[in-house]
Order: sequence, then C-alpha cells, then structure tokens
Amino acid sequence: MVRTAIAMAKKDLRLEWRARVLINQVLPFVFVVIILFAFGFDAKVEILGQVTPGLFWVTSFFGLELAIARSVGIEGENQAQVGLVMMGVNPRGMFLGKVFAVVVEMLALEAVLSVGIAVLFNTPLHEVPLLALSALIADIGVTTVGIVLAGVTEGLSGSLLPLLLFPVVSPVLLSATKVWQYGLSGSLAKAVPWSELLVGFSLIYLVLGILVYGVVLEG
Amino acid sequence: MSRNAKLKRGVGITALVMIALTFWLGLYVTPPAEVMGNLVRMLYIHPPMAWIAYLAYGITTAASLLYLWKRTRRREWDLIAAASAEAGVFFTGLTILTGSIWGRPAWGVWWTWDALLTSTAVLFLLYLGYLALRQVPMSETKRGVRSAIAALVAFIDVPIVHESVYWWKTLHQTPSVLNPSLNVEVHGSMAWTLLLGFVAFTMAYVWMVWTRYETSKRQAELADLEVERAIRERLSVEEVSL
Amino acid sequence: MTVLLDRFPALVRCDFDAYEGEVVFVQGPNGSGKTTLLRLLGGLVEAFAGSVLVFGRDPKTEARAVRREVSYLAHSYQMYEELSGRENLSFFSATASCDLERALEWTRRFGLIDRDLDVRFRVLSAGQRKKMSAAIALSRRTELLLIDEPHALLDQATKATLDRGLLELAQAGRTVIIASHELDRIATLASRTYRMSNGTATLMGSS
Amino acid sequence: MNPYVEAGYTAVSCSLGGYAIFLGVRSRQVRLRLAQLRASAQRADGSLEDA
Repeated sequence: MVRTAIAMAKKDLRLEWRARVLINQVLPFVFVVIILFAFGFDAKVEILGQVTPGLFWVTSFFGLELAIARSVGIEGENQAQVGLVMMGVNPRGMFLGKVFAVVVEMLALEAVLSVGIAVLFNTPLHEVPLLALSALIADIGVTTVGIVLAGVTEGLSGSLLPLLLFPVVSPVLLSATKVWQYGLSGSLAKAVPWSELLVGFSLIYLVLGILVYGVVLEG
Repeated sequence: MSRNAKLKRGVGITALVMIALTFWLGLYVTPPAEVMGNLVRMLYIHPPMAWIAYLAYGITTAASLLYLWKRTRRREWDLIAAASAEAGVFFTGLTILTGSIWGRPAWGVWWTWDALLTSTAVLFLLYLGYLALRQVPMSETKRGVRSAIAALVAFIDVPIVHESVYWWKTLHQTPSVLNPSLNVEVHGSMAWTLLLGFVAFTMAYVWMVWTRYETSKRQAELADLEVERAIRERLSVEEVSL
Repeated sequence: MTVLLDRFPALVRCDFDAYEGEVVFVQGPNGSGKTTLLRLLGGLVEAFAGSVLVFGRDPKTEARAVRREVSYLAHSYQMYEELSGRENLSFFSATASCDLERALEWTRRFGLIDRDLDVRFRVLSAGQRKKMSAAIALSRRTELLLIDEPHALLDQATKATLDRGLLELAQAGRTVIIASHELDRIATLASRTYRMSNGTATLMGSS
Repeated sequence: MNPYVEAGYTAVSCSLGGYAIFLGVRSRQVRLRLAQLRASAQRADGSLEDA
C-alpha cells in the first residue's frame, strides 16, 4: 500500500509541476480574492487585522477545493483511472497518495498566501509553528473528505463538489480560524480545544477515506 | 386496498389526530409560563422537529450502510435512505423556522448566529447537498453507492458540527438566558403534551417516508417496465434484421 | 445476459463464451455492444439480467480477484498525457501489476525507440500511443486478454507483430477476446468468431 | 394569544399539510401511470407471443 501511495503522490506532484495549474491559476485566483476582500472592507487596517485569519482560511478553502477537483480530474483524462482499477491498484494506497500530494501543494500555496496577507494587511505573523501545524492538520482534514466527495461527484456537474464539501468541512474552517486568531493574538491556551477538534476531524475522515475509497473507485 | 395500504392509511390518520390533539392541548389547555407567557407554547412544535430530523438522518445512514455492504445491498435500502433524507431535510427546515420564530421576541431579530440555529442550518445544507447529488441522472447502482457514501460522510459530520458550533457560541456569550430551549421547566400537562407532540410528529414522519418510499419504488418499477419495452424493441429489430 | 447503460439495453439476451487458449473475435458495427461486452467481462459494468462468470467468478462482486487474471486494452489510452512513456510505464509497474521489463520489450517489438519513450505522451502520434497502451496490456501475465479495436490506428507492420504476439499468448494457454471490425485479420487469428448486432451475439462459423 | 405562537403553529400546519398533500398526489399519479403501463405491457406481451 505504501509503495502505491508514494508512487501515486510522486506522479500527482510531477503532473502538477508540469502543468503548474496551481501556480498559474489557483494562486492568482486566491490573491484576487484577497484584494477583493480588501476592497470590500475598504482597506481599513484595523478591520483587516481582525479579519485576517478568517480571510486566510476562506481563500485557502477555495484553493483546496480547486486542488482537490484537479487531483481527481487528472485521473479522468484518457480514463487512466479505469486502467489503474483494471490493473488492481490498491485503493487505500491511491487515496493516501492523492491526499499527500494535494496537502503538499496546498501547504506551498498557503505559505505564499500567508506571506501575501501579512504584507498586504500588515498583520505580523508570529507563533508560526502553531499556525503551520494547524494549517497542515486542517488541510489533511479537508483533503481526506474532499477526495472522497470528489470521487463521489466525479463525472457530474462541477458545482456539486463545493455544495457537498463546504458544509461538511465548515467545522474545520471554524476551528482553523480560531486557532489562527488565538495564535496571532498570542493567547495560546484558548487555541488548544480547537486544535484538538482539528486533529479529531482529520483522523476521523482519514480513517473513513481509507475504508471507503475502494467503494468510491468502484462506483 | 391491500393490507399494507390500509396500515399506511391508519398511520396517516393517527398522525393527523394526534397532531390536532397536540395543537389543541398546546394552544389552549396547557398553562402559559411565568416569564415567557404564551410564547412557551412553541415548546410543543420546536423540539419535536429537531428530534425527528436527527431520527430521519439516522435512518438514512443505517439504510445507506446496509446498501453499501454488498451482502445486504438491495434497492429498497437505497430508496428508504432517500425518502428518509427528504423528510429529514423537511423537518430540519421546520426546526429552523420554528426556532427563529420562537427566538424572534427574545432576540429581537429573525436570525442570530445562535449555536442551535447555526448547527441546524449547517445540517440543512449537508443533506440538501445529498438530495442534490441524488437528482443527477446516473445509473441506479452508481447513484445508490455514491449517495450512500455522501450520507455516511454527512452523518459523521453532524456531531462535529454540533460540537464546534456550541464551542464557538458558548465560549463567547454565556449560554443566553433567553435561549428558548434551555431554561424552560416542564411539568405536569406540559410534559404530556410535549411527549404527545413527539409521538404525533414521529407518526407523521413515518407516514411521509412510507408514502415517499412507495412512490419511488413504483417509479423504479416504471423504469424497469420501460427498460423491458426497450429490450423488446431491440429484440424485435433483431428478429427483423436476421 | 442483458446489460443496461443508462436505461438503454446495450446488450440484450446476449450469450457468449470463450475457452482457454482460444482467440475469439467479436465483430460487428459500432454501437452493437462490443465494448460493453468487454467491459462486462472486466467487471466495469453490471449485468441487469443474466449471469456473468469469468474463471468461475462474478467479475462485479469479486472484482479484485477476477481482475488479477484479466488485462483490458481499452479504446482510450489510459495513460497520463503529461508523463513520458517511460514515466507512465514505471508508474503503472509501481502502483499496479504491470511488468516494466516485459512492457519495454513489447515497445521495442512494436518498433518504439528510446526517444518515443522519453518524450511527453501527449506529443506522440495516435499510433505510437496505441502501441504504448498495447505494450502495457500485453506485458501483464494474465489468463484473459480483452482487447478493444486493437488494429485501428496501427500500421501494417505493427498489426502483424501484434497478431503474432496474440497467437503466441493463445498457444501459451491464454484466452484472447478481440472486439474489432477488421475483417481481414480474422482469418489469420480467430479460432471462433461472434457477430454482434443490436446487442446480441451470434456465433459464426469457426475456422 | 401571542402572535408569534399563532404564526408558528400556522406555519407548521400549512407546511406539514402542503407536503403531505404533495406526497399523496404524486403517489397517486405514479400509481396510475404504473397501472396503465402494466396493462399496456400485458397487451403487448400477449401480442408478441402470438407473432
């Protein structure tokens, strides 16, 4: 299973590196959203300072959804997935590989995004390890459930995935924003319960994905 | 009328009678509360809705699990899951409606990000997505498998949403004194009426799911008949061309 | 057996069988159900009525077990456009049961040179891409080979190589089922031929 | 009586009633169509066998 996961992750990342969809399309899109938010709040610095965590995570969610949809989309070209299934690919390995690839892509995007926000809204980033760790866990949570739901909506109309995905991951949005808020404002004790919820969410859906992805592929 | 249909009609009529009784008791017989006065009468129509919504989603998940497991996979489970989800969304909608009406005088506004209303709203969206997924034209087994997985993902999320929203709210304001369902002491006739309300709406739920299930079962049979006709057509073309 | 594709009876009361070491040709116009039959045997589609047995097992409920013995060369290339041929091959050998050496050997037999393997799959011609997919399908040591329109897009030389390879596999006891409408290939290859039309298969004379 | 309570009760009864009627009507429609198609299917089967 691990061998499949590594090969799948390497393949996804290589395909992403070659097509550069994330850098050419998703990153600019995410920055456009930030600028729009700044217009929305007509750039009052104190408001933007408060809103930074929420803003960061809302834009990351859009990025996550696009990255997940793309990750499942590349299997569809030339029906490569049918070939894989016919050759007896291990669904669990495939699932973990895809999740890993999307999470790596998203961490890269979020790193650039957080620097962008820190500069644009001059909110200094501190407690970075906490922020980075919570971002990793939240991304894993959203990606695990995202890959399962993308498998379920594969081949159907594009707007179905966000409709299914965002309500499910709303607690992650809530907790991640809280952790970042407390991280930035320095009251770390308060961030603990929210981090636990993030870890719980990610673990639950990681396990569910591993159990269910075989059936999703078959569907 | 078959025994089955008679039973279903019986359930429907009992539901109707019990609901009427609950309304009568709730509106006129039971005493108003000291603080809230008559507003407390909302007690008989709001909590039962939420209880039935959770019941409906529980049944949908159970049916979906049975459908997912290859050995117990039968078309009926898929249809029951869908029928129960539809009723679930309906009752969740009513929960939100009665919740905001009940809260209106207390909060002075139709919608506040109160923990109960918010988590119910997310619940509503969760299963709305499930129903939207079912509307997409697919082959029957594909739809069955995919919606069963979506139902599983959604149901696991319910407690998580509940947890996070309550933390989010209670960490901020202390549980608001005016939060309708918390600080109402229920005794005597009010308790009985509330219980009656639960049973009455549960019967209504059963009737709804039963009817919806039978309708979709017949629709499936209709589809099978159409398929048979298409097969006959193709066969007759075959005979002609031989 | 009868198979529905979105309520359209792609296969209608179709009886079909193949035995070990046989090369069975399934020939018929487009839309007669050839591809559906192959997908059914590979467990990719479910039979609405009737029963399907591959090596005595139902390919839908025991999909993984059956597929270990079935290799399916589909109409589509089942490859990743942005990866090179070699990267595709090594990926499939890492994640699935595809034998890299034998696949490379087949690509050489099909006349593909190293340059073809190192360039992006996207830039190869349709014929070259077909050769790559065929190399993977043939490299797998499976008892049953399901091949969909293999001869399309291939030049004469490659067709001959492919036929020789298939005959070798058949002599080695493998079963090969080919869906195609290249009538001229039948004489050399098929031990039995089915004619498909409107979703049913009728056995023609066996050579 | 408190206007909100009246609004609440009417809202619940109307929506419940409306949904119940909708379910009932659709159920009858489908039952009729099924009966019709079954009848025509019998006739068709009958005729196919003789042909």
